[in-house]
Amino acid sequence: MTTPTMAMKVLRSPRARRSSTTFLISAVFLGAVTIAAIFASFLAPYPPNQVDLLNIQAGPSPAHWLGTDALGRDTLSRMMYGARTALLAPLLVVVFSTIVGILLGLLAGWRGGWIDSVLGRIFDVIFAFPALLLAIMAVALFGKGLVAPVVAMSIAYAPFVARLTRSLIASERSRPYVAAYRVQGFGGGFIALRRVLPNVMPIVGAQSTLNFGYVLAELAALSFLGLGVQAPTADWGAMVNEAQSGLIGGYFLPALVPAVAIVLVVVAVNVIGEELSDRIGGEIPA
Amino acid sequence: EPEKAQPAEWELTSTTDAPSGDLESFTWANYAEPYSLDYAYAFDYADNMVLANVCESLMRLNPDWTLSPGLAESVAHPTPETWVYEIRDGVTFHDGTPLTAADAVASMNRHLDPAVGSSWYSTYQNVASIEQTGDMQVTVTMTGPDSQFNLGMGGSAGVIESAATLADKGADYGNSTGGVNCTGPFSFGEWQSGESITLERYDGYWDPELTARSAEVKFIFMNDANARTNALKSGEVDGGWMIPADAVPQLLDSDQGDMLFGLNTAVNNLIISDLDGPLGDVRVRQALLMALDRQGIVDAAVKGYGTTTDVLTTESVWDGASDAAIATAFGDVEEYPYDVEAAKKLVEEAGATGAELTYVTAPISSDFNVYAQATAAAAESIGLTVNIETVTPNAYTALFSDPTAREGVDLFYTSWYLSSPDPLEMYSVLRTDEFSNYGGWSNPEFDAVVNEALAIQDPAERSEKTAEAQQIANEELPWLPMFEAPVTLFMGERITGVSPSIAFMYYPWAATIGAR
Amino acid sequence: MTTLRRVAGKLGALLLTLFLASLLVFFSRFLVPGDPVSFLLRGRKPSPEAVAQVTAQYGLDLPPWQQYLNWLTGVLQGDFGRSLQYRQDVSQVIGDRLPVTLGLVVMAGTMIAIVGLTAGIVASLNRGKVLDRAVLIGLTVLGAIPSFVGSIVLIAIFAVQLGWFPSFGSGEGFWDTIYHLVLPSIALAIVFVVLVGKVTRSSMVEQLGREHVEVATSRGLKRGTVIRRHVFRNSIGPILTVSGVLVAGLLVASSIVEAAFGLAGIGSLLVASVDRLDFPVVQAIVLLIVTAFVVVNAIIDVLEPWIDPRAAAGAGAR
Amino acid sequence: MTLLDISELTLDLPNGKRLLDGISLTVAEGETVGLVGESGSGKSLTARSVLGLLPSRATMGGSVQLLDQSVLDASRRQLLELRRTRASMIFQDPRAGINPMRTVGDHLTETMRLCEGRSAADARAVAISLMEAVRLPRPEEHLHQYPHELSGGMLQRVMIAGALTSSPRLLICDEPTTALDVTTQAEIIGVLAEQRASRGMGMLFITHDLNLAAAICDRVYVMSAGRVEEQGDARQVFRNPQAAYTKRLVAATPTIVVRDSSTPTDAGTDAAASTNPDAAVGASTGGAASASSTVAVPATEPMLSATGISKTYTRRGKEPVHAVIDASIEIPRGGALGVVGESGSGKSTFARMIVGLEQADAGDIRIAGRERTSVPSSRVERLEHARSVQMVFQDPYLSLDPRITAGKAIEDAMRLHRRLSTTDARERVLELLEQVGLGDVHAQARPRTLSGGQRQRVALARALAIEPDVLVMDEATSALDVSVQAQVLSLVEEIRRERGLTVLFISHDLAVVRRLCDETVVMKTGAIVERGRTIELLGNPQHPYTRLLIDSVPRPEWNLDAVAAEASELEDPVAQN
Ligand SMILES: Nc1ncnc2c1ncn2[C@@H]1O[C@H](COP(=O)(O)OP(=O)(O)OP(=O)(O)O)[C@@H](O)[C@H]1O
Ligand SMILES: Nc1ncnc2c1ncn2[C@@H]1O[C@H](COP(=O)(O)OP(=O)(O)OP(=O)(O)O)[C@@H](O)[C@H]1O
Ligand SMILES: [Mg+2]
Ligand SMILES: [Mg+2]
Repeated sequence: MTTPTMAMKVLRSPRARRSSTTFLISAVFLGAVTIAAIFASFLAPYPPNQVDLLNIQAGPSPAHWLGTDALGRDTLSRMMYGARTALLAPLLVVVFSTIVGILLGLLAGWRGGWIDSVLGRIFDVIFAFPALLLAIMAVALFGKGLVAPVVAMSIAYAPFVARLTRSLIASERSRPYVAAYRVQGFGGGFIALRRVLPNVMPIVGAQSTLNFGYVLAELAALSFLGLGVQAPTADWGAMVNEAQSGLIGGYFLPALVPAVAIVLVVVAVNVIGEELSDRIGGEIPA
Repeated sequence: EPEKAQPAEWELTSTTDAPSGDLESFTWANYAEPYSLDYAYAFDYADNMVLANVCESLMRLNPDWTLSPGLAESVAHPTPETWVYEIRDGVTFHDGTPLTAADAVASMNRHLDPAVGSSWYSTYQNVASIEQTGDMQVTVTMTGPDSQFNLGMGGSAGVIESAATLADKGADYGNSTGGVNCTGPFSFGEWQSGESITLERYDGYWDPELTARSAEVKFIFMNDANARTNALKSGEVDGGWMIPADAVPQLLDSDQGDMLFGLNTAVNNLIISDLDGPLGDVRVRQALLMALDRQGIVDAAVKGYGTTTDVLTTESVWDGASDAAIATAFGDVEEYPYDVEAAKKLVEEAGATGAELTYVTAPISSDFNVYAQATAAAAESIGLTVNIETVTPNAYTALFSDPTAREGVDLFYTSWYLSSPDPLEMYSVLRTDEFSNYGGWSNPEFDAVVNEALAIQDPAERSEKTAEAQQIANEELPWLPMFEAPVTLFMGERITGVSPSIAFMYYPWAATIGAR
Repeated sequence: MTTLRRVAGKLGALLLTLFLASLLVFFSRFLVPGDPVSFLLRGRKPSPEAVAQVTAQYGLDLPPWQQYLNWLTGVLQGDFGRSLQYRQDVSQVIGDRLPVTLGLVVMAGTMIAIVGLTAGIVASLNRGKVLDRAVLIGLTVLGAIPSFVGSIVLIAIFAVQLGWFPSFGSGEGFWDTIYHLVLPSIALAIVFVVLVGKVTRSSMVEQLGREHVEVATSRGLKRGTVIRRHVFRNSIGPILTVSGVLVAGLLVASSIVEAAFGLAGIGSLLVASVDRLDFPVVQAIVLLIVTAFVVVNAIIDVLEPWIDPRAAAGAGAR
Repeated sequence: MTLLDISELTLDLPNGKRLLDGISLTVAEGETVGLVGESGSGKSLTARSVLGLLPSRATMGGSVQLLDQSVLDASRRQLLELRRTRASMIFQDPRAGINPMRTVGDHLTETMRLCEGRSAADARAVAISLMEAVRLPRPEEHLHQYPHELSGGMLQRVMIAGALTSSPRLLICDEPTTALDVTTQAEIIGVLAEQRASRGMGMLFITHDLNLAAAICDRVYVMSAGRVEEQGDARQVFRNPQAAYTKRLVAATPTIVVRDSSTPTDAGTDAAASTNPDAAVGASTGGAASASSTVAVPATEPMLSATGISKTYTRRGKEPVHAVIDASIEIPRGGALGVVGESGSGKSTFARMIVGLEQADAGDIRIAGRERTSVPSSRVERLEHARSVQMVFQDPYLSLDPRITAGKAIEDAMRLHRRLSTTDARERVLELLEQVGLGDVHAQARPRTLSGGQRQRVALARALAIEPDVLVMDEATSALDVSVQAQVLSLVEEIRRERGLTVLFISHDLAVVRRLCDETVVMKTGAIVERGRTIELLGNPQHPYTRLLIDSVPRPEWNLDAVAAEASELEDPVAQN
């Protein structure tokens, strides 16, 4: 059965190299967001949930650079705190799915045979559940919040990584250099883990970087639907959701700021992910 | 950028111009799709807004919140334990079959049937039996004296449905395929799931006063506040109740129709659900109320279209009350002005400084945030700490029905509306061990006053007792009253005739709407 | 291998996947600790009657496998149980809302196809030039706009500010429905355009570099003919594969768009049902989307030999 | 009459790189002109420029005149016209050159229908007649087949037929046989020659195989690094190369010693007979002969013996493949055995079983007296097996781990088998690298930065680091240019001489085997059909298949008809597979 991995693989296909300035800008931007998230408690001008009912839906001012929301909370401060869930949750998903995916992919790709078939069948089934759907189902089962969706997304994305790893490992395994290692007397475990795996890691890493962007957007969507991060916790998706009703009154800023932030972070992550995969694309054809 | 909110200016409208003629059809925005049109489950604005036009009750609750005969031509109260209803003759259901006492008995008995699980059981909690005592007569026997039962017959609890239809539809009764078969000015037309419900004028309607002016009314479900506002602003729909607060200023400016404010019976309160905790001390409750910037809350939550209050009822429900009673109930009560310093002192006196409170909220609408955050801010300003716990809307609903859900919870918000024209409905709830006395507040004096009032059949006389109860509640603050806000209505430029009032829940208001 | 055997094989794989997916959908409920009755009645007043009713309706007193068999038998006959919220058959509740979602998905799919293919083809034919880069940057940015962001921006601009399009509802009649679905389907299409665009581009670029294309050119075929007959025709495989993935993605993402635009489709129903703990409806919609995904992909798989004759022989594609 | 006149053609890339540097070349009607040179010398670029197929942003200089049309400044329409009527091109790899998703019939009739506007039936008739002309067995049936259903040789015939649909005046062939087996090559060349003669076309024939050019061309141009180094009468250029480059190239080109119906010749004679046109190309093979005479140490137990080896691959839903059938070989200590045979004859499978990558179904393999039949499982077995036999693989681009530097690769292999301190190991690595003609700098290099020849040297050093008893080389030089191949081959010879290494040398190229191996076995469809001393085998082949193989090798006096006759004779008796 065809799978989303194939789609992802095609997306990765090498292309004319982008000028590194976009890459640099993206990296700097992501770095800044990360720092803002980590040091939010020092950098943010206000506590994220500090209500100021006398100063609601205010425009940008020296006191509130990005204005305030319907409760008079400082949008900038909430953005900084919101960056925590925005970055941390996808990070957890990506780390978990990458580790599990690589282990399973290695197992399937290297051992082949029935293990490969069984795992492949399991992946097919999980693939049939789009990540967001699995996350929504997890919420239906275990209640709202981020825990269930993060676990569900990790499960949903693991097969992506696993299938990519599997196909990379399987194609590496048939290469003469692997046969050469065998002929030299190296053991299968050593070849698989110490030689072949490092060769496919960059591509898997680039794919995981791209996954980070997708997961971020999907988790934000979940919060937007009111199924993810719950009020009053600052979260970008939830902020868009909360500020939505202000749109009719012409208060665009509280909704627009987190929306734009999501778009920018995803663009930055994609730029970095694609450039990474471009850089290595030439060396190890997938 | 919109400038800083000025103190909002608004006045209540009780009626709008009479229609100049009939209409083919008009559309109405409903903020949600009813889950069911089964009157036994019609417990929410969305359901009742539609149902009120299709199904009628024994009594009729008018826009001015008075009660008049409905499907019962008359009601007698021969003994304190019995209510006798004479069913109106010549009324037919939408399928053409005549209304009989048997239909009334069948409809009312459903509320007592555990298998149905009626949302209106509480109205019937003291009912011993409902029997047909004549061709067109139904007698309800209570387990004890009860002045309130009949007041509930103006709402969904008093709806009469064809007994044959109930038996025929079974489990599908009231859902989008089953529909309903009642006696109202409109009959159930089409229910497009998720989209709309269309009602059609019932030509055999019995009451010439309320014969529908429009051949058709279409309720369109629009969950999204933005969508609703836009649709109203652009004239895509002709009107809607309960306008999102954010949109009120804009719709006031709109030339597509009129933004109107009407009678309401709801007061927005903070329920104290744990009187064994720090809030068990009345001084702490008073302090918290004084520390709440209630005007600020009004501004943020309803954009200023509301007034702060110190009591748990609105004047609108004091139908039939004596002037003296109203003066006592609203004039002679404690005021709790915004005064952080005084409040702080009270807390210190009570030795509660540093105490922690748990406030439960849910992402139901944007104003919920305001109450939560404002309460937290108020508590902090007087040396208390409030932990806000956010739960799902369903878990939040459980707070109102499940005592275990309230464990460890000190405060939660409610907009408590009265569905009968008597403030006693509110205060009977606060008696010791009442189901909805969520904090377990107990005051023997209060209980005695309320019980006394319940037994008084004359409304004016009763109201003076009720006023006493209101005074006690005002001093003791079992719940913290915050503000009352009018019902909001937008009426597009094509239509007119409706009376803005919370009675849209029970009164066939859509029948009054015709061409402007 | 005969076509019939291939199709039979695919059908077997499809049924197996669906079977496993149904297990997952059904038994997921058992992952939640505690009493299944209280799970289904979560947040509702658990009156003994309601407990009894739900127990009887779902056969919760039976052993799990028996429950599963009963459920599956029902599902195979189109009976997904009863909605706890709507007091109606789930199949009815879903059936009423399916047309909107399908309309939305079809319209979005059409837009994606038109815009994605055009962008991909234009970029590939101008590979490395300014136009190519512009298209790529445009696609990357579009691909980073989640449906909900797209929705609110489109509403803010085209419905609120300009008033060109309605901001809610699905309209009546064919043209009105299309008119109502324009903004939602754009919001839905935005993120996915990048997928088709980039796949088309890379697939075309790959084919453009193929020797058979040069052979065709050397034989004096017009460039247009070469692109059409040899480049595009050969690029369809990966594009179709991605389209298969798209179907499920669109169905799921429609929940966001439908919620934002107030459309009564199965997506918004899914979210509402999660919100209101109407698990039977959630179960049914999940199963529906999964089935759609699996079936569409199986169809694409079966079609593959027509697109790439080598697939029939089991040789590596492309 | 001159069909094609290229003069002072230059081609520059935007980055300033000059790919073609003043090429001048003519082809007359009825003439076959060869264009030879090593990989990357610009042969294909030159040929493509004739049809206006140029890298997109290249700047051109000089002129290309095809009949009365100047190509470089032709309009779009003129270019189409020119491609449709004047010249056609045949590409190297028929599998890549025919759209795999369309039928053969579509490929053949496409231009007739779309460019000439002929009716489908008409085009079909022409296609069938052309397929008959290129001797495709079942034209009607082939029309509806897809490329993957045809063999490489058949596909190349389709490609030729396709090129002939437009009745071109000039046929450009860009290495049309490089992807094919020798026997198939001979057949294809036969078809090409026949068509060229019957249609009176001019032909520009590109190849890197000097022998092939000498066999079929009237005149040749020798290219190197974008320039024409030498041109002239084909035979003359090879017999008596003038330019230094051509001399080196000729010297590096191995050949089989073929004297029709003559007795086996001593290698020494060959070396001396460098003026003899027939033997000229064997000039540099002297070393091999001396090697073969120094090492043979019979009597003792053979270093490698494999008896009755068989291997069958079973795949689901397909016929089982009998890759190797009851094959036996023996190599004495220090000996070199060549295995030749066409693609798919089972050579690699055989080698993989010997090095323990594949389990033989039946048979017995012994190396230095030890049982080495089964695939080693335990660590001890693995190491022992590795010390007894090592292998150098065919593709130098894929047989090195892309992430590991050359030095590290060798060091790893060495330290797996022996305890060595880091410094000792480094020293040994350098020694080994020097031995294979590489140095310090190469130790730090990753494979990506090394050339094909350098990579193969690293692979060789890596195998030698383990100091095995036997070295298996599977087509170890077939991916390399002739000059690089010559260098690697002499390196192997040298090492054999120094270390007394036993070598199993697998190749499809008889000339290479002839140069390196004392003895040779010939494999066909999994079975060994003939064995013997290399020189005897080449000079006096017994099995018809061996004879066909030998006769298919191009050489100046090449009797293509004889090859065809032999091929058809072989078809019948051995067609059982
Ligand atoms: N489109 C192109 N763009 C840039 N460089 C090119 C292009 N085509 C060929 N080259 C370069 O031009 C040089 C000559 O290439 P060409 O293909 O003509 O060599 P060749 O003699 O045919 O080699 P081979 O025997 O390997 O086919 C090579 O270095 C190659 O990398
Ligand atoms: N792993 C395998 N599974 C199935 N068949 C195989 C496998 N490996 C090789 N074969 C088949 O076995 C036969 C012999 O293959 P082998 O690679 O040994 O040939 P070869 O003589 O080395 O050919 P070449 O000159 O092309 O390298 C071929 O028909 C091939 O298709
Ligand atoms: Mg070439
Ligand atoms: Mg081989």
